[in-house]
Parts: sequence; C-alpha cells; structure tokens
Amino acid sequence: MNLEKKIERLTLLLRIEGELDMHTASTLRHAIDSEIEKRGIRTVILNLQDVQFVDSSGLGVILGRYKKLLPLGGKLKITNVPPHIYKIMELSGLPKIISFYIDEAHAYEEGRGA
Amino acid sequence: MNLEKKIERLTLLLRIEGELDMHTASTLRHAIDSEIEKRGIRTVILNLQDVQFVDSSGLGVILGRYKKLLPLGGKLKITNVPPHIYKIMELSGLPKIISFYIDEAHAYEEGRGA
Amino acid sequence: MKSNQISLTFSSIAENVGIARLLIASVGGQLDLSLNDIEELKVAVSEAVSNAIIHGYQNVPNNIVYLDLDISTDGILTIVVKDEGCGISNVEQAMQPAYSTDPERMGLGFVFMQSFMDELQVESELEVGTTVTMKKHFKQIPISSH
Amino acid sequence: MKSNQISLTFSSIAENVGIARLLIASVGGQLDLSLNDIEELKVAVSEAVSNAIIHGYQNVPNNIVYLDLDISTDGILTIVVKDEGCGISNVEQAMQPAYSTDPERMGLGFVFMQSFMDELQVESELEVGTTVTMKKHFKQIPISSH
Ligand SMILES: Nc1ncnc2c1ncn2[C@@H]1O[C@H](COP(=O)(O)OP(=O)(O)O)[C@@H](O)[C@H]1O
Ligand SMILES: Nc1ncnc2c1ncn2[C@@H]1O[C@H](COP(=O)(O)OP(=O)(O)O)[C@@H](O)[C@H]1O
Repeated sequence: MNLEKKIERLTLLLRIEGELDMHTASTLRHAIDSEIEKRGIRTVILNLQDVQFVDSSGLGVILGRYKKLLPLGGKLKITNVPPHIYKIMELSGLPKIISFYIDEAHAYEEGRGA
Repeated sequence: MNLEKKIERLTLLLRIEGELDMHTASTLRHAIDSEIEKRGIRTVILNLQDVQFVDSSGLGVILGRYKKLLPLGGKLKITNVPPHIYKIMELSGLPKIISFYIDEAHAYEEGRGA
Repeated sequence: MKSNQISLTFSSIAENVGIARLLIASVGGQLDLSLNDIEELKVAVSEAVSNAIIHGYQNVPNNIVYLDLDISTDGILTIVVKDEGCGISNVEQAMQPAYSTDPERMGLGFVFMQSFMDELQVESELEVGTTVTMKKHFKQIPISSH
Repeated sequence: MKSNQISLTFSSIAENVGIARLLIASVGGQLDLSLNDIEELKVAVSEAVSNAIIHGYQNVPNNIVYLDLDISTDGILTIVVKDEGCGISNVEQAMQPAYSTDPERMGLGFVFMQSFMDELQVESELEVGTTVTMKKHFKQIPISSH
C-alpha cells in the first residue's frame, strides 16, 4: 500500500493505493491517528480510487477512524470508490454510516458550505 | 499463453503472448509441427514481443522447431524479442544458431530476397 | 481422475496474507472463474487467514498457518484454512454477524466467508486450533492432456 | 529473530509450475529485489520444478512437488525444491551444460539455476528422490514491527 498525503488547514486527504488488509490497515490507522493527534485534523478524506483490494480488516480501520473523529466533532469522507470495492463495503453496511462522494472536489465542498 | 497465427504462402507467423514454460511449450510445439506437416510450411516466424517469461523448456521447443525445419530446407526466425527474454536466450546460446530480426517486416523481407 | 492439490504453509505474519490471496487468485484464474468470483475468493481467504493470525495465534509470528486447496475434477474448489492456535470456545456465537472479541474489529470475517463461498464449515477446539473449510463450485473445464 | 517460512506443495502437473513462479516473484517483491533479480529467481524455480515433474516423476501427475522458502533475517533467501521421484544416478554428469537424458530438451536447467543463484546444491538418491537447494543473498530490509 502507498499513501499520498495532503493537508489543508484541518483537513487531511489521503490517496490510498494498493491492498487494504490486516497488514496495511495498521499503517493506515497510524497515518490517520497521528495527524489527528499532532495537528488536530478534523476532516479526513480517503480517496480509494487506486485501492485494489479491501477486506474486513481494511474496512474496520476506516470505521474505527470514523468513530474516533465523531466525538471530536470531526468527519470522515470517502471518495472515488471503485465498483468492486464498493460491493464489499456495501455488504459491511459502511455506506449507511459514512458519507461517500464522487470525487475529492465534492468532498471538500460539502465541508466548506456547512 | 495465447497464439495469434498468420499463414501466407509457405510462411507461418506466430505472435506469442504470455509465459513460455513446460506447460505452454507443448502447445507451441504442436501448433508449429501441425502446420509444417499439414501445409508444408517452410518458414516459421516467431514474434516474441508479448512473451513475459521463458525458461529452458520454452527455449527447447524453439530450438527443436529450428532443428525440424533444417533438413526440410526451412527456416526459423525470431522477431521483437524483449530485452529480459533476450538475456535468457543469450545464456542458452540460441542467438548463435537462430536468426533474430527487429520486427516482422525485416523477417519477411530477408526470405523474399533470397 | 485425480484432482489438483496445492498447499501453502507459512509463518503467521501479516505480510503472508497477500501471498495467500495471490495463490487463490492464480488458482481461480486457472479455473476460468470470473473476475468477480476471484475477487470474492480473495476476500474469503483473506478473512480466514487473517483470523488464524490475529485470533488463532494472537499475532505471535512464529506459528504456522495452513492453506490447502483441492481442485476436484467434478467442479468443486475446496479451501481449508487451519491454525493450531487458541481455538474458539463458541463457534456458533463467533459466526454471528458483528460478533468480535476484538473491539477494534468489525466481526464480519465469517459473514464475508459465508457470503462469498457456496459452503462454509468451522471446526474448532480450545488450545488445539481452528479449521475453516470453504467450498466453491465452478464450471468444469476439460483437463489438458498434453 | 525468526525468519519467514513459506512452503508450497503441489500435484506434479504442468499448470502448477506457473503458481510456483508466482510465489517466488511475490516473495522477491517483498524483499525489494530488482525486477531483473526476480526474473532470474523465476527462471531458477521454474527449472527446478519442471525437472521434478518431467524427470523426477516422469510426467506422472499424481505425485507431490515440494517448494520450501526460507527468508532469513540475515539476508539469505533459501529455496528448496524436492521430489520423491526416480532420482539421479550421476549428479555431476547431470549438472554438465547441455547434458540431458531427454533428446528434446536442452540440458540447460542446472546451468540456469547455477547462473541465477548465489549457491546451488543437488542431492539425489535413486528411487528416493532429488532435493535442489538454492540460495540468493539480498539486502536486508528492516522487518516491519506493526
Ligand atoms: N482462527 C480463529 N481462532 C480463534 N478465534 C477465532 C478464529 N477465527 C475467528 N475467531 C473468533 O471469532 C470471532 C469472529 O470472527 P470474525 O467474524 O472473522 O470477525 P473479526 O475477525 O472481525 O473479529 C473473532 O473475534 C474471534 O473471537
Ligand atoms: N528432479 C530430477 N529427477 C531426476 N532426474 C533429474 C532431475 N533433475 C534433473 N535430472 C536429470 O538431469 C538432467 C539434466 O537436467 P537439466 O540440466 O535441468 O536439463 P534438462 O531438464 O533440459 O534435461 C536431466 O536430463 C535429468 O536426467
């Protein structure tokens, strides 16, 4: 897994590339949690365009970050989900809890208006 | 392995795609030998552009076809060899025996002139 | 006619989960399964192997995970994932959706295995280990004879 | 620190040679080897596994080939390919370039293994089988601790 990181004020954008499983999930968890703690990040946007695989370990880390941000008044947003990844997410019920956006621009926008 | 076949008079052109090992070598052998026997093919051109892997089983089948064509007054020609495939071939000594061409046009040409 | 049998055994470290997936994807490709079916097989294997490492061996690295594949000529792919770890005290409860003994996890591993495979069977004994057997039916393809 | 150990055992059929290569390529990728090194590992493994199937088991399908990988933390990848086949009567002769007992083959299998690996050792006993041990040195990469 590779992570491309962009920080803009209190928003962290992560472009994730590769396989999201028990091995890489902990790397992702650490990457997000350290930004929340060090910089007071409140909005996390995950661009999943180049994610090739996800299983329940990967989904668990995403849900875990959502739960961590919630009491801090923060938000987790997901963009650019490939269809085969969305199918797995749907089975997990994640889309009922977390907001999905078609692309990064839409994910950024919604925050600004509010 | 996939084979794309073109026959023009007594020349058989095979574009080989994929891995050339003990599993696929026998398919290649059969494809060439049956054309030699059925149609009296005398020139065989192998385009290796899309070969991703070759080992001594694959090279053995190529050398075997060369040896089969020789007493029939035929020719085996190889074109478009990717560098990493050429390295393995070089180690086997094959380029000292078999003629290599940069592309199909050059391989066809040489035969017409002679 | 004999079936094709492939076994992968590997140290219980996270890096090896990807190798287990690669193996099942490659076998699925040989069986001419659809990309979607292969994707689902990868998830099912990933869940079972992750469980063996995380739960069975509690992330202790120097243990062995067993992945046995049997491709029978009558069109059944059998996948067995085995560990010699701590075992499960109540298998029925463990298989409930959203049930997990780890608060950080979703409790969806068995749900995914069940959804993506045609058959799922879990045998476990405390202090002995856990064996997950999964089956997938596939269209038979003629065995090459050369 | 413990090494990573991965074993693949499989039926002696030609389709499985590609799976053996896939495994070594994946392990090579994890060790951050160059594409060229990975290519060479694939050839060496392909030769040893093909020999086990073709020569050791004389193409009879219902036998088992063993491929054991050991990735030690001191930077040595050990590859063992084993068969319980017919064995080699004269190993020294068998390893000569261009020597083959099969007129259709080139006798380059051992040459390729020798060229592409840092160490090659062949043990064989008639009617018992053949074990080929190959080693490749790699730059150590820090073991991830998460
Ligand atoms: N191989 C195993 N060894 C021991 N316990 C296991 C094993 N597999 C599953 N379990 C138990 O079953 C529970 C449910 O498993 P699962 O549905 O995969 O969800 P999760 O992995 O998210 O916890 C686990 O939390 C664990 O307690
Ligand atoms: N696993 C094996 N079992 C039995 N004989 C073997 C085995 N590997 C190699 N040999 C013998 O050694 C010879 C040389 O092997 P090799 O250099 O790989 O060339 P080739 O496979 O082209 O014959 C083979 O022809 C065979 O007689």
